[in-house]
Amino acid sequence: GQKPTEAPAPATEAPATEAPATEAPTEPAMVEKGTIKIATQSPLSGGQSSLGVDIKNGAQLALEQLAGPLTEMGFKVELAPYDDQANPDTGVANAKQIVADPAVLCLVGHLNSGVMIPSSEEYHNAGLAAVSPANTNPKVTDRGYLEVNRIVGRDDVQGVVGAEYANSLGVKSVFIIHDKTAYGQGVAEFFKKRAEELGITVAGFEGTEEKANFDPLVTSILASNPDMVYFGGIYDQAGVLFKQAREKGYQGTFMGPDGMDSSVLAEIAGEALVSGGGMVYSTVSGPASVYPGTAKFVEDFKAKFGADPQPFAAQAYDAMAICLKAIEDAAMAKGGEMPTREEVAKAIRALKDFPGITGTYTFNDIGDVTSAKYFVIKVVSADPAKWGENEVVQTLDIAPPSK
Amino acid sequence: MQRFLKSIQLRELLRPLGQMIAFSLGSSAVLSLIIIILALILDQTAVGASTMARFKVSLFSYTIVNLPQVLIDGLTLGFVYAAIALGYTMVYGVLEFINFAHSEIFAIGAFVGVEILIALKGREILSTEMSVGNAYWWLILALLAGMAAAGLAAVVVERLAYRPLRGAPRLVPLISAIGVSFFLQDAIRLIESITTGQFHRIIPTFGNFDQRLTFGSMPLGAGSISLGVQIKSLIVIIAAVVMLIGLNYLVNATKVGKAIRAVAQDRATASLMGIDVNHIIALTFLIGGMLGGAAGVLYALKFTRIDPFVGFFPGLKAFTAAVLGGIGNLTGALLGGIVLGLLETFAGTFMSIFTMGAAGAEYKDIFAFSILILVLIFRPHGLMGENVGQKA
Amino acid sequence: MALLETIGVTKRFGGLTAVMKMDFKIEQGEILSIIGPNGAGKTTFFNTLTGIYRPEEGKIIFNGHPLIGLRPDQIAALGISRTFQNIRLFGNMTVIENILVGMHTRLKQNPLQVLLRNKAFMEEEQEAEARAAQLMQYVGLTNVGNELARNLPYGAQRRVEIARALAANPTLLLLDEPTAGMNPQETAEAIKLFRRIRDEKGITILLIEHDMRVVMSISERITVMDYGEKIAEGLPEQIRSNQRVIEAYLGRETVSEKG
Amino acid sequence: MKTLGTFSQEMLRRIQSGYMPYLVSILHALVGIYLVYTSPRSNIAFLIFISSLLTLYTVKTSAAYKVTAGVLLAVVVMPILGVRNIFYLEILFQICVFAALALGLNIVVGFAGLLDLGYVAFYAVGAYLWAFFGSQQYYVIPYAPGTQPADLPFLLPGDMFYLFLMLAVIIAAVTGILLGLPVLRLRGDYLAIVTLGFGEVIRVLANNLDKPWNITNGPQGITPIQRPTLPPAVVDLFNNTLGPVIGHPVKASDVYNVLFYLMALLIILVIILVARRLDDSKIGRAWTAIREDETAAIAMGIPLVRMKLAAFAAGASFAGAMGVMFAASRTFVSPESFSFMQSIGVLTMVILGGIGSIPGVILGAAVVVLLNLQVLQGLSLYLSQLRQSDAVIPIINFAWKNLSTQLDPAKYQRLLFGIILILMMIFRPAGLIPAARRQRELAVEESGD
Amino acid sequence: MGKRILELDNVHSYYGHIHALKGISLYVEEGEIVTMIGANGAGKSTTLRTISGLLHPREGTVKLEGEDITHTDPHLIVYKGVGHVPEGRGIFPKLTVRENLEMGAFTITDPNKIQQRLEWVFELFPRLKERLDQYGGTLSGGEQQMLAIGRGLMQHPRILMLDEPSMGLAPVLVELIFDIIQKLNKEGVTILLVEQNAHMALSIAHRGYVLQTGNIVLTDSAEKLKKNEMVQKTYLGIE
Ligand SMILES: Nc1ncnc2c1ncn2[C@@H]1O[C@H](COP(=O)(O)OP(=O)(O)OP(=O)(O)O)[C@@H](O)[C@H]1O
Ligand SMILES: Nc1ncnc2c1ncn2[C@@H]1O[C@H](COP(=O)(O)OP(=O)(O)OP(=O)(O)O)[C@@H](O)[C@H]1O
Ligand SMILES: [Mg+2]
Ligand SMILES: [Mg+2]
Repeated sequence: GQKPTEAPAPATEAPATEAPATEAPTEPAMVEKGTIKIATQSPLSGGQSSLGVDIKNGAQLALEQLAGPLTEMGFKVELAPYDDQANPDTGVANAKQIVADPAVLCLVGHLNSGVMIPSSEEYHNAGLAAVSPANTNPKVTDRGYLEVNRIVGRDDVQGVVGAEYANSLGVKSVFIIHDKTAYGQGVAEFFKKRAEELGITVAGFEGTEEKANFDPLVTSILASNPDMVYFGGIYDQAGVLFKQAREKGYQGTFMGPDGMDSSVLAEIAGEALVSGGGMVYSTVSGPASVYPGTAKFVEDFKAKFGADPQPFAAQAYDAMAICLKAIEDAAMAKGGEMPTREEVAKAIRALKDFPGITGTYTFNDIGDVTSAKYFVIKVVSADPAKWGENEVVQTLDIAPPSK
Repeated sequence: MQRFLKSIQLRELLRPLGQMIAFSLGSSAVLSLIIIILALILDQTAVGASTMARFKVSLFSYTIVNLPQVLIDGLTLGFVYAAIALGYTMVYGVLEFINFAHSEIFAIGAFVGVEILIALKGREILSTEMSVGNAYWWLILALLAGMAAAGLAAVVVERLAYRPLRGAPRLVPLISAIGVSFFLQDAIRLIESITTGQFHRIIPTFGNFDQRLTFGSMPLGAGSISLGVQIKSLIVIIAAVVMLIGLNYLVNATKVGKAIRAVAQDRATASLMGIDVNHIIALTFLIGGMLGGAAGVLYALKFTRIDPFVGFFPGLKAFTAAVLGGIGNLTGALLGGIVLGLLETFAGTFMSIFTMGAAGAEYKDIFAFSILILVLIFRPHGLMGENVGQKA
Repeated sequence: MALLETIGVTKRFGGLTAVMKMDFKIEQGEILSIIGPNGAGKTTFFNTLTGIYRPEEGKIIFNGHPLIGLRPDQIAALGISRTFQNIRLFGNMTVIENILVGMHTRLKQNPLQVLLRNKAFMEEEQEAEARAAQLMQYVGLTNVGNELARNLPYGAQRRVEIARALAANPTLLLLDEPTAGMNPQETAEAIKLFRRIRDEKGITILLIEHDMRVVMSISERITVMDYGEKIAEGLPEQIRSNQRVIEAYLGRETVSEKG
Repeated sequence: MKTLGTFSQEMLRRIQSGYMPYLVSILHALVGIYLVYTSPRSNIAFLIFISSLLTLYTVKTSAAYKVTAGVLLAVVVMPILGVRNIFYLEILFQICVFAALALGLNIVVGFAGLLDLGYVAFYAVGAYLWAFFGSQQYYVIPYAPGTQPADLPFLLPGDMFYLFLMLAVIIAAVTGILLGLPVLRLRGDYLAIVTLGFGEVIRVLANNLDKPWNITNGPQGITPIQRPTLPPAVVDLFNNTLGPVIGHPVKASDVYNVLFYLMALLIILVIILVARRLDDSKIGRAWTAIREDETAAIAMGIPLVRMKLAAFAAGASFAGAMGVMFAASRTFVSPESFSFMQSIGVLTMVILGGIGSIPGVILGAAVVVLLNLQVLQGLSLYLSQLRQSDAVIPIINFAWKNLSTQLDPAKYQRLLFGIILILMMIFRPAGLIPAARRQRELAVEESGD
Repeated sequence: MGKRILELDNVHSYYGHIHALKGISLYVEEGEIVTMIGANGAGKSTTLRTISGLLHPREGTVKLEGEDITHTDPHLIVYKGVGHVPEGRGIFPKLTVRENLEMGAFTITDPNKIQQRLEWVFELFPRLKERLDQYGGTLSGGEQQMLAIGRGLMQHPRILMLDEPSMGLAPVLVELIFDIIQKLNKEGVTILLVEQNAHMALSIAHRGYVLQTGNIVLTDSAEKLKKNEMVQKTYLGIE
């Protein structure tokens, strides 16, 4: 249990080391104004924890690097990481615990839409702002809650981007596979819809929870021999599928959504990504060349956590950054006083062109990013170390579908 | 007399081999026949028409053309399941409880094998261009290391988590096994993340294991489909066969094997025969663990990527295979594995076509389970299991 | 009409014919023994009567009902109770509970009554418990009602098994070596008990035994089996002096000693 | 050592005699209430408070006192404390839900001895039943998941919830029977694997029945699902009467939480009643007999398949009812809630608490839920706070800050849980509160050496 | 006779809380046939289980040729030459008859010896030879008893402990069993015999012990026991 009445931190608390020591006009004003907590929720244990842990880590890094302005104002900023176990029951219980803690002013989270949707009901009830780094399911924002925001694209857009690009490549037929998760299937459905509208033949549409053995699917793919195989899902499954398909002689192009964006994909699939028609993916987070912050992020992340960030870690970094910025704005507006949750939630919506490391963010009235930038990126090398050199082949600015 | 004994033992070596061939051919033939007949029937219906529209061939020829590759893939998968199922069966046979932690023992084997190969690759001992012979030696080394580690882990688990529970009601060790399973998953994760910063591993590419031996192609519509098998699949099959024969020999033809079976049936009486029960149980776990470890490394070789949770689904499938074949029965485990592997592959490949896309590969597990239930209704003790209980 | 009649019952295990064309009859109120060498098929015959095995051939008629094809529980409900050669009590249930299980087919409570605990249910339960206590006394057990069955000594377990079988109010009671493992004194008591069961309750008893003192003193008729076949049938004296029975089963000394 | 033992025994004896039990239990409850009231977010306070129920259960007092005090705590005090901190209410609700599931499973596994590894399947049946009829899903059928237009109407009014609560009992029971009919002839672990398979089948169906007709909305799950209506007057009443005690205005959503908690409590009571009555009748005895020796049981005239079906159906029906509750309280269902791990979790509660023992099973559910949601999470949070502070580990003088993030305790909850399970099984194999029967069994088995 | 090969001193054994042996002291000399008789539940089987190590006493000692084996594991006791044909037969139900017999010879390594013994057992019990490849669990009760005894004979122990060997056997076979016991004894095997058929047991034994509720109440030479009034009444069925 926690100590209910924590003694105030020593007044001599040094400013965060990351913040350059060029401030200090009003040095003695460092009075403790209270603790601000920012919670994260993501699966920290269980099978999906590799993504979940890095969501927490990305957020943690942002908090350490960017909390400076708030600490200067005299707040103590803390991270409260929760493990939702990718389970709605746990997520909701945690959500209730989070909202019951008045010090929590913002939340970064959830990996799974299945957890996000019920948990965000609690955030909404309690007026706590949440910024999602990973939930692409349309339902997340379609409820129109003031508190619920996300900085990732929606499935319905990414799928469309993918299909448009496939069309521009001259793809005539495509075999669509998804991972039977809300995310993967969502993207795939929209890809399919758009592809059909564009006159591309959908040679197959299959879902699979399989992680290792794709032989039956590959047989079906080879039988219909499509120009493209689209996989709606995450890289760890995709890598194995692509590898097996190539090994059996498939020569077309692979494509997928931002779940593909990981060097591990190259580690798993290797040559399969560059042989034949190669591999492309759509994403909302551009490569280093577009967002210079990303490269530094990857470097810092590696230095701190000892490994490359997984997908959504950078988004989590930005989600945290948005939380911090919004709290700062709200506090400023109040003359340096502790803002309320409602003020923070409104401050998020009031942000204009917030410069994150994965994009520039402005939210619309339901919490989607207005005019998100979407990229289509081509893998250039089978070497995982060269993942950062992947080439942007198309950039699109697409606004979310208006409701 | 001497010759008599010898001939018995040769029989124990040949019998499983014969069974294996018979099972493989038999189940392949039966399933192929069913699918061909189905194809012939459905060809006349809307299903046939839609196939015609999509592939420009009749449903029947589509089936025939794909069938050989499906059989090859199904058998390979079947042998993977069989290899894992052997370890389960071994432990189940002796302690009569589902060792939920076997999946993690399997994962330990896989991780140790893969880590060794990664280390070797890091020292540039392994490469894609290396001589094929050397590649095999290193693979065998990794396999042995994985087996040793998994075997050891299994023995330790038995000593700490199961032995204190002997004689407790049946469900107690089951829960303990679930506890061990949770513990090991996170323990692997902990160790891996501390040492490497991440906890999934990918087996390095080396040697010619990924290469596919092709033997011909079948025309399909405008294009054609090549027919072949990967070297690594062959390795999996051969290893599984060796494991089965070895295990079968051990259990059925040696004194230790008989002691294992005796302990399984009645520990108190076994000890009255002069059998050290603890020793035999530990040995069983060692063997079961080693089989699991070997299966883990082979699995990594075949499917490339592993993480601490990698054992869960194959473990479930393997256990299903063991039940399908007749739990506690070694040849049953093999037969169950083959049948399950084939069923899954058949369902995964043809279901979508045969239902015009209404139900596809995602139903392959349901399909496999339904068959399991069907089999158990007619043969309540599995395909090979016998009903020998106490008499009334 | 005979209470139980079998015609040409045959039971095979693979190549082995354990029971071969058994023609057999027992009348209401009789005490009848089946004897025969080990492995003659006596227990198997019991198992076919109670539905645990389904015979390949033949007919079994009990009280006018054909039994073949019925499940063991249906046969039990018709009024055949049994004990087992290797005691099969519910070891982790108390003695009283064991006996109450034996009453299963006689209790009328339905799920609704169970859930509502109405008067009929409560009365029936109380009555059942009282009857179980009575039965315990009847077979000579005292003060062990709340013991776990498996903690009882062997002889007491045999009695519980008999009490459990009686609890179902059977018409026909099948006892498979009921006195095995009992010492002479206990055996003598058991013999008395069997007589009383027949005399007082009018229950027909069919019994398998190897103890000749029991068989000879209690049976009104004896059937002898060997290798699955009935080789002799008759009154105790006839069997005792039957040459074939002596050779196959009794052995010369036993006869001379006890005869 | 021995004197310490006798000393503590003596203490125990004293506590258990005269007025002491009343005093102890009241004191415990009051201290708990005080602590929770004064520090409404402290985990320890809550644990102290909730364990007062356990004290109440263990002390030797009159049954009337126990019932009165228990009802007072559960029906009056808990909701008030819970509305002050809805996290508590959520924990209580989850304890109730899982206790109900565990009690249902206990009928199957504990009473009848049938190892069911797919129990959540029935829970899923109930949940999806109401999810389908209590949402707009009926009108979504022609659309692929996620592509349906907004503003579809609801099929049924939310108050039909109560009807479906009953209906789910029947439908889940029928599902149980349908599954049971073919498989209940199987023994032991064969049954286990088949039920496991069935659990998976239901989950996979839920995940895949979005085509060709979209019945379950696949992995996206169904939302929103309706709740029974709550007249605004109830909320006002709540605020007017309890406002001062609670300290902040109560919203409708909080009152819903209370409502669901009380409903779950009620269902548990029903289950306990039913389970006890079944166990204490010819049905319960038949189950025990089957568990002990099937051949002997059938020879006693017990129809095996029918009795097993009864156990299956009884267990399933409760899970079905809880499923409806779950769907309505969450307003969202998706296949992720019905994974194999959930079944295992419920089984763990049963065995940890004491298989066959009703109070044990409830305690098992409480312990697992508390461990999972409160104790382990709380510990992790606390350690994570330490890491962000300047605290050092005393003796070895190691700054928490420098602790590798890979060792972040939040990530290793399962590891701890696993160890707890193993230790519990070794040291309390009959569970926390063993059933009387198992206690007797084990007493003898232990000596087997 | 010879030296004391087996000696129990004040042995107390428990099943959980059940105090089954309440201070048993007895000895067996080399080359003897000693029998234990007693009512049901007297503790005869428990005594044998305590000797063979299946159950470790809480108090008292068990000595084999002077060596303390009170807490030795059962399999080691077997290697020291103590054989135990347990109550309830303990057949391995899913091993064949042949394999069951071979298990009896687990401690023996010489295949020729095993073969010899096997043939000897078949000679004694031809029925077992007929059933060689049948599973032990499907044998009839009496056949199982033969198998259990046969398996004990395969062990060729120096001390053979038999727990109610005549149970469930046809009269002809009961005689055969007692013949075998005597023959074995003549070959130098020491016998500790538990029997309900006290009449026959006492007629072949040298000495006997009478047990009652966990205590030894009487011990004497077999002849004298046979004439003892209490023994006659309770265990010999002579009124
Ligand atoms: N399930 C089975 N499979 C094969 N053989 C069996 C089976 N059950 C019984 N037998 C054989 O059938 C024969 C008859 O067995 P049964 O148990 O009826 O004998 P029994 O007359 O009761 O003998 P005992 O007096 O020894 O109990 C035996 O030889 C036995 O080995
Ligand atoms: N496994 C057990 N668990 C509990 N109590 C037992 C167990 N085995 C025996 N007992 C008890 O120990 C006491 C001695 O039993 P034991 O089996 O040694 O008697 P016995 O003299 O061999 O009798 P019998 O003639 O019935 O074989 C009895 O009271 C019995 O109830
Ligand atoms: Mg018999
Ligand atoms: Mg005995």
